[in-house]
Amino acid sequence: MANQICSVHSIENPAPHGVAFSPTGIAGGKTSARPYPPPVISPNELAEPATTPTTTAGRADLRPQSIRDAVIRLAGNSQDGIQSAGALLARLAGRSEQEVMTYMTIPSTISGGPSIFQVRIGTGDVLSAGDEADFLVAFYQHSYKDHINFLKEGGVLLYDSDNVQPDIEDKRFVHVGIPITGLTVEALGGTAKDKGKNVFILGLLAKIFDLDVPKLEILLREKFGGKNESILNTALIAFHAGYAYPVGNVLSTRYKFETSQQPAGVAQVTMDGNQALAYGLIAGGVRYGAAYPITPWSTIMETLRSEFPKYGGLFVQCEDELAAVSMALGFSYGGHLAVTGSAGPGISLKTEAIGWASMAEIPLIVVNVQRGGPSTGLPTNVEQSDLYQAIFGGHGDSPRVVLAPCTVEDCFYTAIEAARIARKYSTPVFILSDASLATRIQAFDEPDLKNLMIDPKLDLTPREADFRPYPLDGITRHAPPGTRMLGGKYPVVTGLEHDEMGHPTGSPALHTGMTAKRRNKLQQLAAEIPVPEVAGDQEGEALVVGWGSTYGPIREAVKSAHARGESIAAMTLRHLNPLPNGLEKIFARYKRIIVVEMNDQGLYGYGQLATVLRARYCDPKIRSFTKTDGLTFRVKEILQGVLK
Amino acid sequence: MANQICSVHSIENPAPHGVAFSPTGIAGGKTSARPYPPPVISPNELAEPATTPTTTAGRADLRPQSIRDAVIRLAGNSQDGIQSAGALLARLAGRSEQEVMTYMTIPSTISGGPSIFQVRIGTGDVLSAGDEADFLVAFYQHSYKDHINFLKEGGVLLYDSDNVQPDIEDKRFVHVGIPITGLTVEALGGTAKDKGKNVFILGLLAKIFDLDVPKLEILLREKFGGKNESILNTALIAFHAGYAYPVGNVLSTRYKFETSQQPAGVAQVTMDGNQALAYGLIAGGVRYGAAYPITPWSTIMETLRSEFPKYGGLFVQCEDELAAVSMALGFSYGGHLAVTGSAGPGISLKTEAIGWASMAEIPLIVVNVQRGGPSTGLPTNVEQSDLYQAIFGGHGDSPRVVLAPCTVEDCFYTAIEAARIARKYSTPVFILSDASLATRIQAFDEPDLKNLMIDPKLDLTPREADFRPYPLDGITRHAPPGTRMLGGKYPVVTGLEHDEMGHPTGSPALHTGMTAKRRNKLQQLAAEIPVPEVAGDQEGEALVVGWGSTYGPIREAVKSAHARGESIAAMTLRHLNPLPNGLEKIFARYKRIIVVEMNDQGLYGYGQLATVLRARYCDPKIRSFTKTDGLTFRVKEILQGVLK
Amino acid sequence: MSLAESAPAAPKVTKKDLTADHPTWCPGCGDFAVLAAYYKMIERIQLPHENIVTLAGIGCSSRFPYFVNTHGGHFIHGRAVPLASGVSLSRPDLHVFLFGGDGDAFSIGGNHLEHGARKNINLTYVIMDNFVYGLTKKQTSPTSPLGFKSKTDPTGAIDQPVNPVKKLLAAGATFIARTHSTQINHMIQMMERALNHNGFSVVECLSECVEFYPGAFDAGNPRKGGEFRLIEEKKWDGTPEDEQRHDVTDEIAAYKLASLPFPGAFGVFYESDRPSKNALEKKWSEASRAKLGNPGDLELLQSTFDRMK
Amino acid sequence: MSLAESAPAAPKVTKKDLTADHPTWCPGCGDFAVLAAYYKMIERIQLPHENIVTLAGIGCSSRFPYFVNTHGGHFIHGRAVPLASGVSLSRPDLHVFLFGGDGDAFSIGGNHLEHGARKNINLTYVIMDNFVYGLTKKQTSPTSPLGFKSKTDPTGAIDQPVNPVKKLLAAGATFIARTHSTQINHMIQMMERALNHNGFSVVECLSECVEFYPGAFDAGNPRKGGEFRLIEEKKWDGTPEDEQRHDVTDEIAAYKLASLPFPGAFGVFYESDRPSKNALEKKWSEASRAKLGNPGDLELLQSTFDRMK
Ligand SMILES: Cc1ncc(C[n+]2csc(CCOP(=O)(O)OP(=O)(O)O)c2C)c(N)n1
Ligand SMILES: Cc1ncc(C[n+]2csc(CCOP(=O)(O)OP(=O)(O)O)c2C)c(N)n1
Ligand code: SF4
Ligand code: SF4
Ligand SMILES: [Mg+2]
Ligand SMILES: [Mg+2]
Repeated sequence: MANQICSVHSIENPAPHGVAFSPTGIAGGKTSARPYPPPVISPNELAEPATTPTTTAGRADLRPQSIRDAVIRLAGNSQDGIQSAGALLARLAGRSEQEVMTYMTIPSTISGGPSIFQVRIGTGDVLSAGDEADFLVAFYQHSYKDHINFLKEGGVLLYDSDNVQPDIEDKRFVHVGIPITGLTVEALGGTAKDKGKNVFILGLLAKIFDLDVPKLEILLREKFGGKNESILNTALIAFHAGYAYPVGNVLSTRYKFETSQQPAGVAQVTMDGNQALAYGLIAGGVRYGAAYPITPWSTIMETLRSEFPKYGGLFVQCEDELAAVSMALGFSYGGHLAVTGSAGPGISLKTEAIGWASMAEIPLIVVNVQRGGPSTGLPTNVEQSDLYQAIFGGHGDSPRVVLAPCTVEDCFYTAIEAARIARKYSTPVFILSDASLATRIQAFDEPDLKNLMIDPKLDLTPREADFRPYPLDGITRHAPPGTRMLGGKYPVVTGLEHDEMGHPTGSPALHTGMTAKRRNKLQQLAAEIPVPEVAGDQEGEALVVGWGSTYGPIREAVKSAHARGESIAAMTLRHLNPLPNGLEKIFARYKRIIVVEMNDQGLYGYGQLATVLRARYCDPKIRSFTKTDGLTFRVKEILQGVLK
Repeated sequence: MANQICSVHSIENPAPHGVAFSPTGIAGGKTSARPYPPPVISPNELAEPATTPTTTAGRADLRPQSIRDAVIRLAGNSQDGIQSAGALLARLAGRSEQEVMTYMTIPSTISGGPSIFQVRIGTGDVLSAGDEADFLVAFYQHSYKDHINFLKEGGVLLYDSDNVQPDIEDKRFVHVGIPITGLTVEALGGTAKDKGKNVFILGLLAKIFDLDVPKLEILLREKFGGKNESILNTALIAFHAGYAYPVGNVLSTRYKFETSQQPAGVAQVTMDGNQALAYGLIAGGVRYGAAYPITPWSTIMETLRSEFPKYGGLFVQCEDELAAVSMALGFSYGGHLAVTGSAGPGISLKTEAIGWASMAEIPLIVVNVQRGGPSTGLPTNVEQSDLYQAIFGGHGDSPRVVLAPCTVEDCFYTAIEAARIARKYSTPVFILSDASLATRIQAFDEPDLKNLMIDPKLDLTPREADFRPYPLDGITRHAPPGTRMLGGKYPVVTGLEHDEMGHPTGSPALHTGMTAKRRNKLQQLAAEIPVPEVAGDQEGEALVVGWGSTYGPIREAVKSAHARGESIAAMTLRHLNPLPNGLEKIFARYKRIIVVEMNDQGLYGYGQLATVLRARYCDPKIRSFTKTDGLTFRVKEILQGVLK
Repeated sequence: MSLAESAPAAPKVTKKDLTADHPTWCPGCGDFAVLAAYYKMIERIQLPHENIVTLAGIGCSSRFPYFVNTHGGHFIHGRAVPLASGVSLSRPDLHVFLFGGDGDAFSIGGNHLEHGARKNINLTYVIMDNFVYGLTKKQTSPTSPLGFKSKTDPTGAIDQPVNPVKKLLAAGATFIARTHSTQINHMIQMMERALNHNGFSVVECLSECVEFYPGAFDAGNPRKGGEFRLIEEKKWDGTPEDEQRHDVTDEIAAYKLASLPFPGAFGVFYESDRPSKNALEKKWSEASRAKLGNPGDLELLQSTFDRMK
Repeated sequence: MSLAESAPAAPKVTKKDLTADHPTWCPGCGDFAVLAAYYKMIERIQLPHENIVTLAGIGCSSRFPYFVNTHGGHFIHGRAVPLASGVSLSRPDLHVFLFGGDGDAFSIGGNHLEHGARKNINLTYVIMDNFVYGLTKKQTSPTSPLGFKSKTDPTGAIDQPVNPVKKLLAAGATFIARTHSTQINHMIQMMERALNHNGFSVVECLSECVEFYPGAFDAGNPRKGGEFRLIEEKKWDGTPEDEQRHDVTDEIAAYKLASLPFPGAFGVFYESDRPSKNALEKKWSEASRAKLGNPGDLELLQSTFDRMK
């Protein structure tokens, strides 16, 4: 059961609320009463029984031991299918009502190459993919070399003894060598050669972690049971070969995850952030979209290209981003709220047309799955450096709504909220996701679709004679083509400054009035955004503020600091423009405000959100802790950065 | 003689320094010692002799009276050539070593329409085009209706009695009716019909203001003395008809401008801001460029398209702005620093490629002649709403240099400085001009070209074996193609994150290092930017901060407030990103900091520069006074806004 | 765009109903006639008033929507084709008309024009070609002839101009016609045939910019001593004359016709009935829904989530 | 691009000198052969090493510059033509080569390709066409054939693909050739002829994406049972056979050739000697300078300012 929501959702958006892990936390919805969970299992607890592997040699079976949390890193090449093996583990965890989070790296070279997939499975909250691995599975020598230092002391190194020679003198780790390649080839009769290694490993892990084999078999069927039966059989053979391997000869302990204390029943769904965002759009009633491929956005468009038609809609791959945003605006102008998306380079190209949406007041959802910048930058790394552009990127005074989901589950709910806001305020809405959310797999409570699902109806009800397309005294309600205008006057939407009827004007008073109108509606929105929940001490020394995918590591860091007696709290902002009102009251309760972001400290020493907060509140205690290494934050990095 | 520079220029940029009008002003260069000039002539002084026109009827000639300053507004249609008549007046003033500033409106409808041209000529500083007119020349009834309230009490209304029926009961003004249309047609024998009206008026004004007729004739020759002699003759006939008209019968006074106290000798050049910017680029050694037309940028590209080839360079009109910025980068990559430019919509399109320039560290000059936004907005109005985009518009951490000229003269020097910075720091540099600077005509001291002129040399000196295209420890020095690489390794410039040799990398350490490298060079630049001069009280109640074309009205407002005993000062920032260091010290000397801008107050009540300053200094006393009516600031608007 | 799609039985649409703001064009601008032809064409066809959409990019010609009392949009420069495509692909009940200039269509918008043609999106695009940038006051346009003196080519244009018909043929447009704004009836015919075509239909209309390129199209105007050379289309009547006539389905023949020197030929150069993207996407959507048994939205999403458990 | 322009007497350039980073392409990718052909061609021609510029947009193919030890640039997606044009127009001493994929050239870059061709800018563009988006892992590209199954067309592509040769012809490219990355010698020939052409020269090279579209071009590869159909060019020897041969200056004939079904013909489709923009702009610049008596920069600007007094 998951609680990956960073802050209370807007009242109109009935999502599960954030959990406050401190008793003093603001009641955060159905799960907020849950007691403060104990810290995760310590390295020693986990590894201790195995610290003297030699002595255990020859024993036939594994001594069971119960654990709450394990970080397993599979290190190989992108061709080895470790992603799918890891994904199956994650899904299994989801079905077992365990918390799970994954983390992967995509090789930036075209021809693939070294890559990892990390699964963290836990019975309590799993907020990050883990700073250190309890288990490292190394396929090759380079996997071993590059990742052994990520293995915690006392951790278990499971290596393919056909390809890896570890330094067995290194007594920090438990060395478990298995001729994985050989055994797989043997098991599969060489037919599929070493292609089954990933599934073999899966079997091995199933044994070691005492996983639910029937459930795993079902998952294997779902994954490989396509047209070609033989593929599934191969997979099952490899799996059982791995499961059957007498790992007890080299490893003494069998680890068994504690069964979760959650009231069972609430099923979990397991998916990555881009899937969650795509299905959130569907739940939010979005049926049309257009885009151009780019990493890490592409998988959203690929999902929608197949899904929208099933809902009677359409997603078009355009010739470029300029066409894509324009076509999306055509859909929206036509009365079907539409989505477009990209990563930095493509969003830059959409800038002009998004300005038109602000001016013509046509609703639009713009998804930016952030990656390392500037320019082509680091296409497969994570960064939060597009916030400035999202808020300030347009020419002229063109305020935009900017939202940022902070977990996989939140990607789903943020998409629904974005659609609601775009419709209500007839304006472009940005969703800032990032490369780590995009590919991270998490399990979360199955959403209550019955209550969430928006049915998008084309509103062609005739407009009365007094209809004004751009009322100065109200929010624009777009009248799509096909609408009969009872007054006989048909509206023209325009990117030129205009009067209330949409006629172009250079009138000083009207430009002042319309500029204010476009600004005021965002101020109205601000008034309806709930004040974000603060987790931890409700007043005290330090408040750690973040946005987006840093939610998990920040929460975990603050949690452990808190456990160590620090006076500290965490807050994640999901609404970045406009900001929720009342933050100044929260800031006032702490001595230090540290804004943690994955972007540069800039010319004057402040990250992008920090700069926005300082400009609004002029509160010098708002400081920055940022980094630009293209990697997600480790819990310990945050601890070092915020505790001084 | 002109002193239109807003603040001291960078030491390496030998431009005339700003004048401090208060004795305590920081020494601002050669003219700073000049005594505080007396306030401009008051309406009454000017008009008093004429307040009883009736009594003067029948008198043959005009009683001379000496004035220091006059605001003349010509109101007609864009077809009437009032622009050229006004421009001739401006040029004459320049040649007479008088200060001059013009202001015009361009009809936003295609087929022309009502338009004005306003000339302010003065013997002292002329900082703005004037809040009120001393003289209004009305061609049509609509001209009269729309502009009569702009005429100051006691001002002179000169109207074409063939087309205008003024309300002569209105005793606030001196009514001078002349059958301009009829007289012109008569004078030109109907041939050119009423086309000569503008020149007829010019003759009339020459008589009234006792202007230098021989000089005017030379100007007419320069303007109309083209292939077709008859055109010039027609012009001269119309001029003398106007000059010969017995205006004494209806107006009692002949106004004579005081001869300027300036040491004569320093010749003045008279041009508009776009011309000054274009020629500044040439002086700065820019020889290549590419762009796409858009108002109000187009005239710069039109000038450069004709001028660059004369200097052996080239300016290309491209198929769109994406191609334009890319071609300009091709020129720069080739070793010839290039310029591209546009207004808001086009700059938005250039965003992605400018990000490449930041990443690949290729120098580039990007000119944005701002107009009303967002989207197509108000193409012919003025606004300062593209500052956010200039500073924050790129995706990723892509710091850019942003400069803003504040007068016509400063357009010239800013262009030179932009070229210098782009070369020295191998980075894109924005020049933010605006629609009012673009079309405003001012006279200024002829620049010392001998010392200013940069000779752009293509640097193909062979690079040593240890050459690194992207040194972490130094500023990038681009090696253009054609350069022999003695080490045998030829460099590839790239928009991907890279190591020192330009190879793509995903290395966390290198991305951190290179991001810092790209930021640090702007911090280095900041260190060499002089602290802007403060005009007025060096400490006290209020500091009015501005940027760009608001310089003049702000100066004039602060000047008059100061004259009225207010404790006030003015500062204009020409370097907006990075900001000069040390501003906090200046701010500390005042109780209130009011940032005056032509843009919206935004979601939180602050204009764009104000927001940037608040974010950096977190000084709550930094406040905003903004407007979004698409018009230049009037002096009295500023006074109302800043004095409370 | 096919009439079949239009809903019947709306009140009669008259020129008066269609008239909106008074055009801001210069007196004598060729665009006035294009506007008049548009009114007349709609009056003839009697489209349901509320189902007409008039869209445009940016330019003098692109101010068109303000002068027509229908649902309309004045978009940004050069991107009107994808905007209109979005409307067309999502709203089969609408008649999507697009108006704009040569710069909008062939310069900044050139790529979208091409891909719209290739994908054969169902809409009608009238390109008001005046061989110059009007709104920005006389710069060289992609159709300005060699030697044309503009503010960006003071001594005459040196870049070979675009050949609109060739470009559209190569791109795959399924209806391509050419007309002249002084030939009102021909304009109406071409617009009507474009409207009746099911797919991406383009009419290049030479429309004089009296302000910045006066007389540009006199060579195509009999009243100015020019020749308005009409394309004679095959009647398929087996007569020998018919041999000489133009087969509008013959791409190569159309390409040859497009190679004629200025002012060239007028009429329909090419027409083909390749299925529109509108039809193909609809088919795909219906097929994928049928495969799933045409479920309701909730049911569908729920089943997807069930697979993710 | 004409050899005439190249400076003589540089040290001999060998493949070794030209080799840079090891290509990151997938083993077996067709692009390796294109790279090899480029090395060989330069070795044959012996261009001065420092005067070669290798530019590209974004894509697998566009990684090309990293693998070549010349001055180079890896630009943004789809804008490499204007970038290269800037280099070409300002640096007559350089040989400007451009490499990129079908998406880069025909999708996002389609408009620039067309205007570069129309303006006839002097450079050589090798389009490595694999009928798919490689770098982004298998989306439909503008050259993907109908029915091609990709991540964005899971049941098969429905948009009619671009015909590169037709597009380039209509746009006014002055050299258009087509080759196949399995035909190394033919590739070298085509690149060399493109290089020797003075103007905008394009070589479309079918280059297989073994990862996402294996076997795409077998039909053009004799070793895979396909036919590599060569265009026979007229020898103007008056022989009857010559009648049948292709006249590369005949635009209509080239357009017909381009209409052949896949895999179509290979070789030179079209070549014309229309003056390049480089030459025309140079002429204009020299004329305007001459008219002023070829003044020095300072003198020139001073005289301008004198007129503004
Ligand atoms: C992105 C962008 N670039 C440039 C402009 C300026 N602009 C407006 S219309 C136009 C071209 C007008 O020519 P054309 O499309 O032929 O239309 P016409 O005015 O001749 O009818 C240009 C360059 C703009 N509005 N937006
Ligand atoms: C503005 C922008 N949009 C999208 C992308 C993502 N992208 C990179 S390469 C590419 C297309 C690759 O296909 P192609 O040009 O055919 O080259 P190939 O990889 O097949 O050689 C795309 C869509 C990008 N880098 N920049
Ligand atoms: S400028 Fe030319 S195109 Fe524009 S309205 Fe006037 S005549 Fe027509
Ligand atoms: S993905 Fe395709 S195009 Fe890219 S390197 Fe691999 S084989 Fe070549
Ligand atoms: Mg035009
Ligand atoms: Mg490709």
